Amino acid sequence: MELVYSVCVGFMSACGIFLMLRGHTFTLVIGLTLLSYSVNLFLFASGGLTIGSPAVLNGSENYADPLPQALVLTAIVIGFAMTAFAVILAMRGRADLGNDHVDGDDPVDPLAREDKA
Amino acid sequence: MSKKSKFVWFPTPYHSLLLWLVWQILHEFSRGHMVLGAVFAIVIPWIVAPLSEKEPVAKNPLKVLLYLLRLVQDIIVSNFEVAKRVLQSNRHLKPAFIAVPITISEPLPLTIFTSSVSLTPGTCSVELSDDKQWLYVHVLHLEDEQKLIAQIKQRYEAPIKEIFQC
Amino acid sequence: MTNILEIVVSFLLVLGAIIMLIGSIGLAKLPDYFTRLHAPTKASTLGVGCILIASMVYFSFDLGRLNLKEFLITMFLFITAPIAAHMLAKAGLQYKVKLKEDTYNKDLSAKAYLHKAPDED
Amino acid sequence: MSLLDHLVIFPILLPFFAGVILLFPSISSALNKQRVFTIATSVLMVIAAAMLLIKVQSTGIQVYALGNWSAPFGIVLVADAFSALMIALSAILGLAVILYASAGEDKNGAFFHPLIMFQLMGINGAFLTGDAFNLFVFFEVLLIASYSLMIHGGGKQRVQANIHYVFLNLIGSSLFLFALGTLYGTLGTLNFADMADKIPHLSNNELMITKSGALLLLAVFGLKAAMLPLHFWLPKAYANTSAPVAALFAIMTKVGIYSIWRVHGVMFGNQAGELANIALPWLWPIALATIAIGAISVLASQSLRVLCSNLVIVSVGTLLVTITLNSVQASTAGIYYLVHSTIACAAMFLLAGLIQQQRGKAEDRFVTARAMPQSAKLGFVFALLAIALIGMPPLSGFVGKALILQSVTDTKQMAWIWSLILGAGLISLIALSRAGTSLFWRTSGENTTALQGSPIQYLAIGILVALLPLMVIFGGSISDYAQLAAEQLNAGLSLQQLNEVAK
Amino acid sequence: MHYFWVPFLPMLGIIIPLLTNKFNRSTCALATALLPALALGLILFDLPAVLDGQAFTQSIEWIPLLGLNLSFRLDGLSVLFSLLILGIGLLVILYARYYLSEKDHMGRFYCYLIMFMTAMLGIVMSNNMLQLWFYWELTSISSFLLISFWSHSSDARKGARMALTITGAGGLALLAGIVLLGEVVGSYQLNVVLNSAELVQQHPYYLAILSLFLLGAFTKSAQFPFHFWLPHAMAAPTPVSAYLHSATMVKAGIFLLARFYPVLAGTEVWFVVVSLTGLFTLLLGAYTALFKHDLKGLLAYSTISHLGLIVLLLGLNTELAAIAAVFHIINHAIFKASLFMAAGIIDHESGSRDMRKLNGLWKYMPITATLAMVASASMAGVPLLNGFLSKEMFFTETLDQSILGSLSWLIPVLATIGGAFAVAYSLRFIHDVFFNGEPKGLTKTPHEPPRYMRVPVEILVALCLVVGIFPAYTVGPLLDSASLAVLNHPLPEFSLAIWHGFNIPLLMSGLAIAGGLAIYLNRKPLFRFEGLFPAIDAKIKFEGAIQACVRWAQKVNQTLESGSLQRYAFWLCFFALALIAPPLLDLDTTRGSQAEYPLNGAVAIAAVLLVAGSLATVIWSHYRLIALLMLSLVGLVVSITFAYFSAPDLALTQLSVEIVTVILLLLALYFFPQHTPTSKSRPSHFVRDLAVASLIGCIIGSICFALMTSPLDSISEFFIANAKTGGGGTNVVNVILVDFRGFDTFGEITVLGIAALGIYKLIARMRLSMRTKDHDGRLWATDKYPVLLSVISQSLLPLFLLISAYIFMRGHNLPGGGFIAGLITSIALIQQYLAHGVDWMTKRVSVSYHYFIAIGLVTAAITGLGSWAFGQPFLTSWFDYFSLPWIGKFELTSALVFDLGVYLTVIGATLLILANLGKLTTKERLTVGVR
Amino acid sequence: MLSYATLFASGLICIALALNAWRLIVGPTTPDRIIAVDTMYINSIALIILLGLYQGTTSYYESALLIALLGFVSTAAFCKYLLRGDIIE
Ligand code: NA
Ligand code: NA
Repeated sequence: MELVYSVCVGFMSACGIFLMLRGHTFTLVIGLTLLSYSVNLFLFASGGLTIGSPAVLNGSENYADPLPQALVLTAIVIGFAMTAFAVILAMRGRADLGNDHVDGDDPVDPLAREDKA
Repeated sequence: MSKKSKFVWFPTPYHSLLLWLVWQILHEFSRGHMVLGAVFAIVIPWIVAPLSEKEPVAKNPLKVLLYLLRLVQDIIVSNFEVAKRVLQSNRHLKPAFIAVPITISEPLPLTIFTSSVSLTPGTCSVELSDDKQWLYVHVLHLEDEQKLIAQIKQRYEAPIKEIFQC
Repeated sequence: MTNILEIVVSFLLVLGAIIMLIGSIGLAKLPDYFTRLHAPTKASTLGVGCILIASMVYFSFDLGRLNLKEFLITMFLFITAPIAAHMLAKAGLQYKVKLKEDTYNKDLSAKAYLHKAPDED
Repeated sequence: MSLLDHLVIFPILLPFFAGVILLFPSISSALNKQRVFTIATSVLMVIAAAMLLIKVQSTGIQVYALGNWSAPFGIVLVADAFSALMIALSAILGLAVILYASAGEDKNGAFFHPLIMFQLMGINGAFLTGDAFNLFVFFEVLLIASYSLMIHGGGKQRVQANIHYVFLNLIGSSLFLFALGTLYGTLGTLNFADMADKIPHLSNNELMITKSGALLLLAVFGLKAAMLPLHFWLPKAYANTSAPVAALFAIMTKVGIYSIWRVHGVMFGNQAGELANIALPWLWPIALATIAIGAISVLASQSLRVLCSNLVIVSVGTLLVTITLNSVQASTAGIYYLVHSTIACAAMFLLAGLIQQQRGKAEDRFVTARAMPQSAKLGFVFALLAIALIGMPPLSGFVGKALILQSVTDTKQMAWIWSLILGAGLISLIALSRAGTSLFWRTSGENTTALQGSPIQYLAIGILVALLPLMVIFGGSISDYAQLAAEQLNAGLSLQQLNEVAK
Repeated sequence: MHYFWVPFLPMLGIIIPLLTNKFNRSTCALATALLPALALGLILFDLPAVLDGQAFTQSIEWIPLLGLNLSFRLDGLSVLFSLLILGIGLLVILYARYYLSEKDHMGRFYCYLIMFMTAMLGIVMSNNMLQLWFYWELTSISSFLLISFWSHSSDARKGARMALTITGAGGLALLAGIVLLGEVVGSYQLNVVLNSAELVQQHPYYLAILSLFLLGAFTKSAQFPFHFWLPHAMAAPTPVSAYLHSATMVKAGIFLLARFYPVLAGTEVWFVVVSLTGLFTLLLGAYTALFKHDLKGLLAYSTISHLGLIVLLLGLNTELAAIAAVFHIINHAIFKASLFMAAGIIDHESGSRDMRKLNGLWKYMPITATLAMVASASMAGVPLLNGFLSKEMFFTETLDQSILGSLSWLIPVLATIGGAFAVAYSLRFIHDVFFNGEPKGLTKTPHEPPRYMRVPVEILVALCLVVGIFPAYTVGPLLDSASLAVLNHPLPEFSLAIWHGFNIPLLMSGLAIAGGLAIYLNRKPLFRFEGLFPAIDAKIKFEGAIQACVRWAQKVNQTLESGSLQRYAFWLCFFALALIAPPLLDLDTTRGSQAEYPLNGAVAIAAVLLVAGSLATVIWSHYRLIALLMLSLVGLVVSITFAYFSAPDLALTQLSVEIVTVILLLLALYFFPQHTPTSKSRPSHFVRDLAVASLIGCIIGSICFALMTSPLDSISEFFIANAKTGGGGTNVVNVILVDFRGFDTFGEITVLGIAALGIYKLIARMRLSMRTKDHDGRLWATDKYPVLLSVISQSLLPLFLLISAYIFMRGHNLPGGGFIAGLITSIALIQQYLAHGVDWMTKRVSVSYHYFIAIGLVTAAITGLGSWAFGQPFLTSWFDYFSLPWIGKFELTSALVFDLGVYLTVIGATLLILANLGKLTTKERLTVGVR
Repeated sequence: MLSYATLFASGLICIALALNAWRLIVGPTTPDRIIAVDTMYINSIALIILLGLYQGTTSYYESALLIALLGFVSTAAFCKYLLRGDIIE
């Protein structure tokens, strides 16, 4: 199970990072979201995996490590705030720069053409 | 907004009751939750009051219950029919569009009506005409158009009109 | 937990799962968009309803008190599924998805798309 | 507990409450009220910072256990001489920036004042926190505030630069979390002191993984600090934002430096057993290359703000050198230099704002333009700042530079460091003298339509500029304080000591 | 002692000219002169003691850590220089009063001048090397200001920059040298350093120290090959030249050599480097001076030449040579200052400095001409004038050395040749300006200057004569004490007589004068010969070199900072990879000792879905809507994963965050191209990115695996043990969030709030074009708000709110909490926006969402602050159990209020973002209905 | 028996999920894909409930409830996007 889990985490990080290395803001945002999913899974797993015993006290002996969970919760919220900002920034870039390339100079922008037509 | 001008304790008593029931469903039964549920049942309608359009109210709860039972029965029965169709070859399928003339125009009854049509497998409400006189329905397997239209009107439209008296 | 109860719950579970599977099979194999729309939005609703009821029954006995929580989900699904289907159907019209060749009254889809009465131009 | 016992958390709570109060209706709609309120808060912050500084100096390290949970279970704030100094620095910078912006820069967009407050809260939190994950949280606070502040005023270039800045930092934040996960996964704790205690006792496999995590943190902090090759975002970002924001940003790279110092200089420093000084082999070449490339970029700069941004990079390289030297003497030099360079760069950014404002279309580019109406005043301040930034007497730059030179004792390192630091000084001299002569003397006619700087803006710059000679005049006590900070820093803090102090 | 105040007096005086500038010019000059005069008085007060051979030092600690002390010394050398600096400085102040025109800002000029004077005094009086350097750099700065005083002239700016660059570079070298020397000696105090010759000269750093010091000295004193800046510094007003290039600035380098003579000199390296540099500079300067048509140019090269002479003397390593050097320092300062002033008078009263235009001025300004002629004669080394005396000593010393071995005879020969050129250019100065026919093309008729403008020149020329005739009675004691300071031990016997009988030095003098005459008479062929070589303008060369450096730097900079985010991001990832990969290569195995869970089908399916979803997101990233769908699938699977691995809170949070994110992305996507253009990316970049991403993925996966499979001894036990007793809740995760680590949550909601504010800023005044058709060219559907959706959304709202209340209330003890509840409420409201539109909602919801944020944040913070009232730190939680008659026992906790703050902040932030984003686009668009 | 039934039912749901995934990938149109995701939401609810039954815990209930709530919102939003481009107008 752990092996499969880590393969998934690794794979998702790779996908996320690959997308973050692309040239258009929207793709970057998608990549960022994917990357933060994998980050969260990673952080979550740093305390080890536990099945069937959430850290809700009910008299049992064994609980999942609650600390990484709390950390991931914080990370999710912060990640959400950041993603939201990034999305709107991307829009702002699109509005101000006329295209959605990260460097603000994209010769091929189908929407721009569409608007003209 | 005239709604704001006058304070009403229970703007929507049925909603309040429903909310209180839901709260009880969600919690283990206790006196504390009865009180807490009541608080929410009162407060939430206040909060949503500005966001609610006035809707017609069902006059006869018994009829509502009967209607729901019939609906559940239809859902179950026709589900098996659909299952059969799905598992059969696609070639025997005779999908169709039909236009059902309707006389309900109030939003809530209309919604309940179209939802009923959609829920019963085999038919799916697709679109309303702008004048709200026609409901377009997609049928998975059409045997007899007129019969289906009549069935829809009789089994769903009529009781709903009765319930809401519109 | 009594045996009969176990049987009932198991039956409901398997039944629900089968209905859901059929729904998904329908989604996978039915010929055009509108036919595919039928299967999951309804079959699945009933299927998941069965499973939820099974769970409801099971936990009612397991916990030793009436447990209707799952009913809430069922209710919710039954309220929302037709609307979701309606929205999806609208989207299908908007996209002018390809209909099965022998669909009866094909041209009604064009009327529906324009929100017109069937006899209107 | 009296109110003074909570002093440690004041630098975080003061700006927080100020920021929040600024959002409430009666004040959020009146800019003048906002100005008065934030200026008053900044003054309070300066006072609080000064009190903290004095308290730390007189009674030693202060620890504040949030929620009354002792370390390592709860989050603690640790105010030692170094962090108190940084808090004071940020308070002063904040005051100057707010004064400057209150002259009108703040009305070019919404929420300027609350954002500045939140930015300060983030910076102060990052300086004070004794917990790794809490550091992440405060990093994010300061980052999100900086993202928002950077686009204050709008404009294409700003948005463009912001896109680069934001996305790079978003990758950085993800890496930060990977690193934290790794460190928690091996050390099982998040408190810096506790982590430092546990690092020497790791088993073999854990060692390597911890090393990976620690080095990943270097990349994260390095990005914030703008060290090579992660510095690319800086010139564009700093040069394109509004003057007060750029000035405030002068301390942001220092947050990265500060974290490297604490984590890689101390936590993974001499006492880390097998993992002792793991970052040093990396930091050496990076520090030197950062100075070199920064200096080359200084020479290449075509406008004052870009030049100043590149000077920031040079200062980052210089600070990294002092970290890698790994001695109390070097840390002392570094801490002194850090304060100096932050103030000088911030003041220069503010000045660049005024220059830009008075030169019309030429802005702050080194081209012939019409003369500025307040050329004499601006030129005077420019000269002072240039002297400070080059590292010439009589301003504080030379003390920092000399201290750093003195702290290099190993011959092999000395050749490199001395030539780079002195060479960078020479290049700064060439570049700044060219800049000054072009900006102030290569003129054609008078720009009569230009907006003159308001007294409050000059006051803001004046506060910062005045600190530079003061840092020389009172160089003795300041350097002694820096030495105290360096000693505390290099000694590290074990969990036991931390908890003793907390009592 | 009083001398301690000497460097401070002019320092105080820096602002006086600025303050008095508004009064009349004489007042300003007088006020300016006041403090230097006072300083001079103080020096004179202490003079007798110094002439007795005493040396004084006085120190105050300044920056002990640096070794920098406020420390001054008064010995022969510093007295000598102080007298020159203050004396000539006062004369220059007087002179400048008349020289400067009405247009010039006199206050500013005097301010710079006094600043410079202060700096020079500081240099010569410092007893601490770092302090010396402090003042040394100040001279560079103030000389920059003085040279560029006429800043409107490009020549002045460039000349000043060049001077600053060269001397600045030298200053940096000097700093290095000083710090090295300080390291070696262990002190920066001169009284210690000067007595450590043996230690220093045997230290391996000696060579480095020496070369750094010499770099400092040679750049300042314009020695070859750093001499080129000096002539261009002549762009300064003449009083500045008179001051800087006679007694002060350029003498600072000489002073440095003299000051450190005891500790650095005496070695062979010293001799070879210093003397040869001096000799070469002497010849080069003398030769070039002859061919300058500009009066000040001639004087500038003559200065270079004389500085070379002094340096040569200091390099000769004999005691008498050093004495001669000191003597020549005095003499050169006197005659050169007067010559510059004379040149300034000529320029001022005739409007030109070009010797081709200036002719026959004797007729127009006989007094000035006489003065200039006497000074020139002194420069040429004519007997009865002071220049003669030191030059005689110089010639004597050139004879008395043997270090060049069999080639040692070259030195006196070359010295004589240098002397001949000096005579020649002095002759030219006299003949070409005051005689040689009539002036040509002058803009005004030359005349004598104002009375007091000439006074300084008269005083200096008088000094030339007095010293030249009665050396022993005038400068004798001063020279003795200064030389004592230079040599740092008792002086040898020497005599300051005019007449030493017929000897070789006298012969050399004679030869020099005769040779000079001969050269001057044959100047025409010489000028033609010189004309064969292209004139090199050092300024253009230097500026060109700097420009070339700048261009190179720009090229490097552009290559590195290409402005491509993709490249920067790649570097970041690559750097991270380079950092984290090596340690893992040392790892034997990533598998730890912990037992693994067996894999089951459901997890396998989930894993497949996750991988397929991520892959599909990447592959279809060009089809953005589909990528988004895939992403929401991945999000769903991730939340189920959390649920499966015992993290119900995470699952709930992830679910609700995901849906908000998707809505946000959908909102944004409307304004974006629906497909990413593919043309731009280069295949090599693609492969490069793929490689880095995969490698990082592998490493992350490996670390993840390693962490999961190894046992962890963590602090979590504490949380589980104390959640109920200490935090009052059974959901440990929630207790950590609102209690143990409530500060994180506090920061986290702040982040959320700030993000919302920032987004609000971004949205303000955003101009986006609306698409009239969807991507495939279809017009939009007509009904904005499908009626069925509206009805259902409205009916569901109370239910949503109730569920969020449910989630909120249970949070402390069961999975749930303020954040999730807040998101559910937000989603319910967003659903209303979606179904009814912005206008409908704005009409009904009158509150601004940012107040929600403010109230939320305040609620959380006040809850934290509440604990102060109970003497507890921030965020200390409180909980207790109560019981009411009918209801029974229940728990109240401060954490719930804190969580309420979280709840409100989340609603505020989410809706501030989404509702405002929705507002962007309320214009009507083309739809199917209106085709 | 119950656990076998649960396992069996989960197996069926997993197959159903795989079929949904197939539809998601082949499309052919975007609305088809949206249906696929919507169906996946519902199938996941079933899966989660089954998981709870198997482990005998009610702690998964809220997740299922939330998926039901949010799946609808998500589907509606995607459809609105296809219909109008602007989902909040
Ligand atoms: Na909208
Ligand atoms: Na809109």
